[in-house]
Amino acid sequence: MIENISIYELLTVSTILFFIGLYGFLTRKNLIAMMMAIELLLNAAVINFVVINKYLFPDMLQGVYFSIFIIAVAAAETALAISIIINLYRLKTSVAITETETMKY
Amino acid sequence: MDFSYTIFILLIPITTFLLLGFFYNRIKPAVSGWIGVTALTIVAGLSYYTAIKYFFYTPKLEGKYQTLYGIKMNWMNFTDKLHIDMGILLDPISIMMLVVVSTISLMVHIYSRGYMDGDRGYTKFFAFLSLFTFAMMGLVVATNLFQIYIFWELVGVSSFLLIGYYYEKPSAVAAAKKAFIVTRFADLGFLIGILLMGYYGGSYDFGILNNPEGAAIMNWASSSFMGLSVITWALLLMFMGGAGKSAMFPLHIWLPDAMEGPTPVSALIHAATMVVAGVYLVARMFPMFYFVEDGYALHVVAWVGAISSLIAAIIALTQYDIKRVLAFSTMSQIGYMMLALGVSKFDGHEGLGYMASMWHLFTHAMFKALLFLGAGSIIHAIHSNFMQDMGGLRKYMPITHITFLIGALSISGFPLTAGFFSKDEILAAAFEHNKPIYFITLFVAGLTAFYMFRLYFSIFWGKKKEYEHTPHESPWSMKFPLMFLAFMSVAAGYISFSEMVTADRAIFHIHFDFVGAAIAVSVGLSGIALAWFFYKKPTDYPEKISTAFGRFYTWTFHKFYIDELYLFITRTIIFKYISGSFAWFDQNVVDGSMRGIGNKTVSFSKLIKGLQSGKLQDYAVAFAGGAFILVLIVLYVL
Amino acid sequence: MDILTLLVVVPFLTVLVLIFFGKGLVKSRTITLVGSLVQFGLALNLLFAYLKERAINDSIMLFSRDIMWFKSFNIHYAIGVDGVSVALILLTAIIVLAGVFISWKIDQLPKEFFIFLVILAAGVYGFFISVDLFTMFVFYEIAVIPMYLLIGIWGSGPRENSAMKLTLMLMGASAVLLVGILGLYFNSNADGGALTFNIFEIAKVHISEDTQRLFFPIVFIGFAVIGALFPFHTWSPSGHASAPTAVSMLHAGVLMKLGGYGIFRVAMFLLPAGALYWTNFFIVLAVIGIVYGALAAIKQTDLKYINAYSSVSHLGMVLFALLMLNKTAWNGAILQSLSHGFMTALFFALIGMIYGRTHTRDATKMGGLLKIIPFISMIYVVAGLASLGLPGMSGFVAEMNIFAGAFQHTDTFHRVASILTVSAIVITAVYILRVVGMMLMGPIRFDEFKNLPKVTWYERVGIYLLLIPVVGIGIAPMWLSNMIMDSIEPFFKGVEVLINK
Amino acid sequence: MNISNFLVMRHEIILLVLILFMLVLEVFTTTKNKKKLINVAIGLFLIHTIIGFFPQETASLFGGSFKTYGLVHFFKNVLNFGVLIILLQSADWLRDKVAAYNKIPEFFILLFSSLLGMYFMISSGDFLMFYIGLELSTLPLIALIAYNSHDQRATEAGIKMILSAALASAISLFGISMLYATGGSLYFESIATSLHESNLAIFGMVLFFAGIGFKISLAPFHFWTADVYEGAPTQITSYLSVISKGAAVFILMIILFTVLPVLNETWKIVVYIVAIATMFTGNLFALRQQNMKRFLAYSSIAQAGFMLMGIINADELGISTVVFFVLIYIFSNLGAFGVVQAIINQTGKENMEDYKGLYRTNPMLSLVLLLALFSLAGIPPIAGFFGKFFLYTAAAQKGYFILVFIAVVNVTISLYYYLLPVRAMFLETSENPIPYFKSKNMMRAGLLLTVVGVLILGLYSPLYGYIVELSKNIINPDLLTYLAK
Repeated sequence: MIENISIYELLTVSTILFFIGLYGFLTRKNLIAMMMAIELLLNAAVINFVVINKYLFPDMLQGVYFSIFIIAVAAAETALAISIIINLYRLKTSVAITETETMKY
Repeated sequence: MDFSYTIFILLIPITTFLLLGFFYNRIKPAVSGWIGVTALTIVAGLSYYTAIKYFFYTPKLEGKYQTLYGIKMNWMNFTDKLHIDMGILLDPISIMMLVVVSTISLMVHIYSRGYMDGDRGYTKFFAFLSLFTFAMMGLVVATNLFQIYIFWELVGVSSFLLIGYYYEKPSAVAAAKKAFIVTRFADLGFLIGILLMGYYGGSYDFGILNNPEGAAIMNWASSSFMGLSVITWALLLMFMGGAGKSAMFPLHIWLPDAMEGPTPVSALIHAATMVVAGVYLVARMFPMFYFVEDGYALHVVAWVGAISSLIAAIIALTQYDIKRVLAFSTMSQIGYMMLALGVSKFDGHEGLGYMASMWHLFTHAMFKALLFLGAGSIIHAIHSNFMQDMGGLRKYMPITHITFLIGALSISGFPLTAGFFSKDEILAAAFEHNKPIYFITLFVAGLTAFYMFRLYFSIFWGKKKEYEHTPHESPWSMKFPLMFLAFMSVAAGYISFSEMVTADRAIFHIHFDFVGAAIAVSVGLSGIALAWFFYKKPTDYPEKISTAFGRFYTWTFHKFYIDELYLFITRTIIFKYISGSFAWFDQNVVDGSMRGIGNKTVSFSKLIKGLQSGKLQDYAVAFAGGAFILVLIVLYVL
Repeated sequence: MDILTLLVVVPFLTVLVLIFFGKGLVKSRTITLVGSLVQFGLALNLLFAYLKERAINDSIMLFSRDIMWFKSFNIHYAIGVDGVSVALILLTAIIVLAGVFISWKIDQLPKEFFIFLVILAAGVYGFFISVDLFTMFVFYEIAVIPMYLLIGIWGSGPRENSAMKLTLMLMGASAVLLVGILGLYFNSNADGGALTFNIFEIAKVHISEDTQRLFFPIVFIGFAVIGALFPFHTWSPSGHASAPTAVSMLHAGVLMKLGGYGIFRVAMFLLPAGALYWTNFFIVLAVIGIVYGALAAIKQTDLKYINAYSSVSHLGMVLFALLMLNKTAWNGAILQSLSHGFMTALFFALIGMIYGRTHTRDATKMGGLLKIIPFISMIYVVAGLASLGLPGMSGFVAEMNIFAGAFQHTDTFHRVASILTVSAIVITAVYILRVVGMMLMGPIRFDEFKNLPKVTWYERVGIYLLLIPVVGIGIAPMWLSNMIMDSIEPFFKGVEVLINK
Repeated sequence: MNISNFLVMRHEIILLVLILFMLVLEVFTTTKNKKKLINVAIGLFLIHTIIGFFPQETASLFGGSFKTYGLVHFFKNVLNFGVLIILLQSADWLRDKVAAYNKIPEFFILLFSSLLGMYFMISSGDFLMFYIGLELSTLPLIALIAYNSHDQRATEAGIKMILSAALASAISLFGISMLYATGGSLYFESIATSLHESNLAIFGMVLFFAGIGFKISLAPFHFWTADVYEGAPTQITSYLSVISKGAAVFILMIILFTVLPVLNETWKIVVYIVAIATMFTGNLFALRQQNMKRFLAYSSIAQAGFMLMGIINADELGISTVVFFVLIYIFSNLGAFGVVQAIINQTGKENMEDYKGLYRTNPMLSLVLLLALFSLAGIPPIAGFFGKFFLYTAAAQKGYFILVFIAVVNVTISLYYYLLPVRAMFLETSENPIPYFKSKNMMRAGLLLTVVGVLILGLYSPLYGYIVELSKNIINPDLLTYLAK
């Protein structure tokens, strides 16, 4: 319970974070940047879990545990993504999203 | 009295047909000819036996000939009370028809052995003749409307087959199709009439329908349509069928073309037997025609008959194809029979017209068959149908000449011939009941005499002609029928018909009135005289007259353009416009719309393929956007 | 195994044998011939067994048998036959047999051809014997789908497209039908009790009037498309034109009958109130189909097109008769199905033979065939006469029943419809005689047709197989029509009650 | 907590052991012996599949976050069976192609761990376990998609997959957090009772639905499907199209029915809309596909739309029909993919024109494909028909006749494009058709299994009866009574 900060501010922050992440994902042309945007999205979720746990249901730590798992999984996800992106770089010497538009219709 | 043996009258011809039909390429022509003749001889014998047995040895019920059933069995059930029977009905008219049909058919069989000699379809021809005989016999002995309709159609088919016998001649094919389709169209009316009659009369059986005290006649007024009783409509529609078969105006157009068939066929089917089926139908249903709505339908019959006989006679004046002349005279004579029925009443001597009509049917069968067979033997001799190619044939073929003359006299009502008596009764009947028709009839009698003798003189007298090979008299097989029929067409006049065939089945005695006869005879003779004057020696009067008539003559010569009218309606309007447009509509609109649905789907899928742009971020937009839109929908829209 | 199930099993056994031993034309056709002979025997045996059983047993369906299939949906493999199905089964057996003879010299992939042909037959048998809507539907689709391959592989002309159109339209219709069946299923507990697909169980239930009005057109159209109802008939001309002979025979002869049969068994029986409500609307469509099909046939020159359109007209009469809602007309409808089956199969067989000789189906390109191939031509004439309803042929019997039934309605609407229908027989005469005159009669116009091969023995067998029933029914309709009439009785009850109200 | 409890996780543990064993083996096998690993792995998995059929009682572990009961157990076996078929079908590919860049053991390791993820996902008892299972099933799969690192299309597919997967899981996590906020717990039981209908809950539910809908590839979350299916190795494509889709559908259904019944009025609307959208998208896009893999991708989208018709029933009937349909769908689709990959392995051709005249050269393959496509199109007496019919019944039972009608319209459209390959194979002929070739026994076994499956699964009714038995009482009855209040 943090002094004179209500749940609403925190949730607002997470929501803003979520939409920043979404915006970034939809607009960045660089795959690495898009991965960052994904991280923002995940962090928004993490914040949500922690805040809700802390403010609404402080007697159990489900949300906190969940957030830890999210972080861990996110790391794995990123690692995999990076490896594939590197592979793409090997083939194309570029990490632009525009390189991945050959298959369509 | 047991008449069950009459079944053989039907069985023998059909067996012959099947026999000849299935083995048509294995049986020798001569053999098949003999088979046909023998079969028909037996049939004729049976019919004569039946006639004698019925008329002279069967007791009458209170002075009336009774209705007997040779055999009667259930054929198919529509509902509990409405069913089709098959059977053999024996009463005066059916027996008379049996005699007529079997006699003429026998003669034609004998005649054909000579006439069709050497034709490659010889066996097939006899097969078809037997088929026709079977169908015609079945028609005349029908016990109910549906049976008569069934055999009616079979008769039509065998007529189709026989007209189209020379199927490699396009004109013959066309004629056959025309005959079938026109009669078929008429039969449409017949069928609807039967169905209506079956529904309102509650039965198809003649015994039930024709019973003067029966339900069908008693409450004819039960339901009406457009001011007429439905029963009357049914009768009129049935008469339409009869008019089609009997070539009454305006459904007569098929008859002249039907002359494309072999001449014996014309003699049998299109002169003596099948074409009188209409008359027979009306006679068969006479009580209904007479009692329902005070014989309204009967008046129609009378006038249709009168008009047809007049028009046919006029057209006959101008034709040159001898068979067509005879065809039109047939139409005119059948008109006589119709009008005789039309003017007839029911009881006793009042029913004179009925009797006269039947009598004329009988005599006409004889002399018209005779004339046709004579014409056949002439055509056989000089291989042409046109009187321009003929003349002075009396020296070459005496028998044909004499018999033809007898026939001509008989049809013109020359005194003491059969035609004289029967026609005289018709005139008398017309005179008693309907004056305008009487005068028409009288006038037609004159015309008949004139055109018959125009025919006669220009064939056997007139100009000497040089034939490339001299015409020779026909073989005996053809001469015998001629002589027999010639005899009949005199003798038939001395049968006392009024003691056998009457409207109410009761006997009456005809009192011969000399005034009427004298008038008729004088008219006839004047016609003959005029023809003698015109055509005995080649003169230019005919041309003068025809030019004098001018427009009217050409109209008549083209049979008043009725054919052309029909052709226009069928070919242009129905075939070209209606069915053509339907076919187009089906190919393009109906089918097109079905195909259109498919094509539209495919093209739509082409249209939306851009959605799958291959750009990951577009997908992401769709993903997030879709999710949020769903949220909005469930939260706010619904 | 019971006599009915055998009808379905034997074809599938034939298929198995074909798959394993059907190498080459001779083997495969021999196997199929044996198989279809067995079917024919079974069908005949069924007929006699039925007549014998019917004398002592007056339940609606005979030889019925009921095996639980999917318990949770209460789906049964429920079968049984009455006079109607017996007659139609016999029709199928005969046409299949004739079809084997007609396709005696099928050139490419004979084994597959016969396999699909037999599967089709199996589906048809199954459809005719099942009294459970689900089973019925399954067999219906089994019967329809082989058409695609049969037309597509062995067909002629634009075969791919016509096969696709035919399949899509028929399967689309069956999809619509499926909705109707589900509707019936979920209303089958209207009086309480379990949901069921069994026709007779559903018939006992009083489905509410509105529901009936809702589902009748769905079921009706679902079946009527394969019966060539007017706006949905367009699959039939192109389909028939492209199909190989035997397939046209089976299709026009048997498959198109499923429509009328289904309407009679399901739509009319289970939804009488709906029927009463919709009848006039569909009568209009049916009459349009009758007249329009006949008129369109006048204009065609391709023999198969002529027959396809005449089928539209003739089967329009079946629908018309069913919509007349009285026993006589229904009897006529079934008789018409039978007669049209035999007659049109005969027609297609003859067309196939003529095509095989002249290599054209354009009537205007022939002439005087009567002189060259007299047997085939004469039979063609006979078939034509049968088709225009000549007495002594099966068509007459059927049509007279239909008309007699139709004329039992006195109101003007029905009168006009009936008279239009009757008038179709004249148009029929016109287009039949037109072809006969053009193609068979007249002079021989083309020298290449001067000497065509004579008819072979197997063609003769095929022809006689089909011709004998046509004439037989035409001459002695009594036993058949009585058998059918008795079977119609119970199915007519529902409608009768409503009409009398 | 004693050892017997762990027997509850029999499937998972055995599979884990398998994975570890493969890891060890990889270390100790020389390069040229690696090919032997294929048979070893397949053999081991076969054993695992067989063991899986031993009965198992209902139980739960870790305070209810891992649950197993009859239906889950059955479904795991179904998944095993599907994977077995896939392994059989991919043996040739591994032997011929993959051996070149010796990565054979990785294939099995990754595949098995993805399957392990599926197990955890479908037997999860709370959202945490569900999330872990989901990711565990997704990530190795992505690795497999980008497996062939030399193939640029594979790489592209991998990138598309991982980015959209990450986005999907992020969004669904966001949704789960909202559900957590309103439900007050992550355990399914407690959410089911304590959740109340509120905008936040609905919001969360829809986001969660989107996340899982991504795996099932429901419109509009389906766009990755076609591209990934096309780019990935065919074996992985078939795995994606049946196993992961099937598992996702299953768990979606379980969660919607047992966890979110409170919101059922709402999610029925969502399912309704999405079902219609999915059917139409799948069918309309499939119409003009030339590449067989892409074609099958869209067809699988359309099939997913049909599955939703069972879900909308929201009752035991729905559960049984969906499970039954998934089972049949696995066989049908694997049959189709099997033929496609057999041809790709031999000739590298994957376009529809290449299939012209296939029947004349390779009748057996074409017949298998014919049966598979007919089963997908739902033509009796092939299994697919029964699956579809029961789905219709499920939807119609709750009165969704309009939906059923739309569905049958779609079936008719789908029939058109399912007939296109048939047309190419049977009706048409080409001057250079695919020449005759003889597949290896494993591939044959794989195809044979699918054929037998599509032929008998539908007709053999006891199977469906068994599923019905299993799907009883999954929806907690007293919960329903509680909701009624």
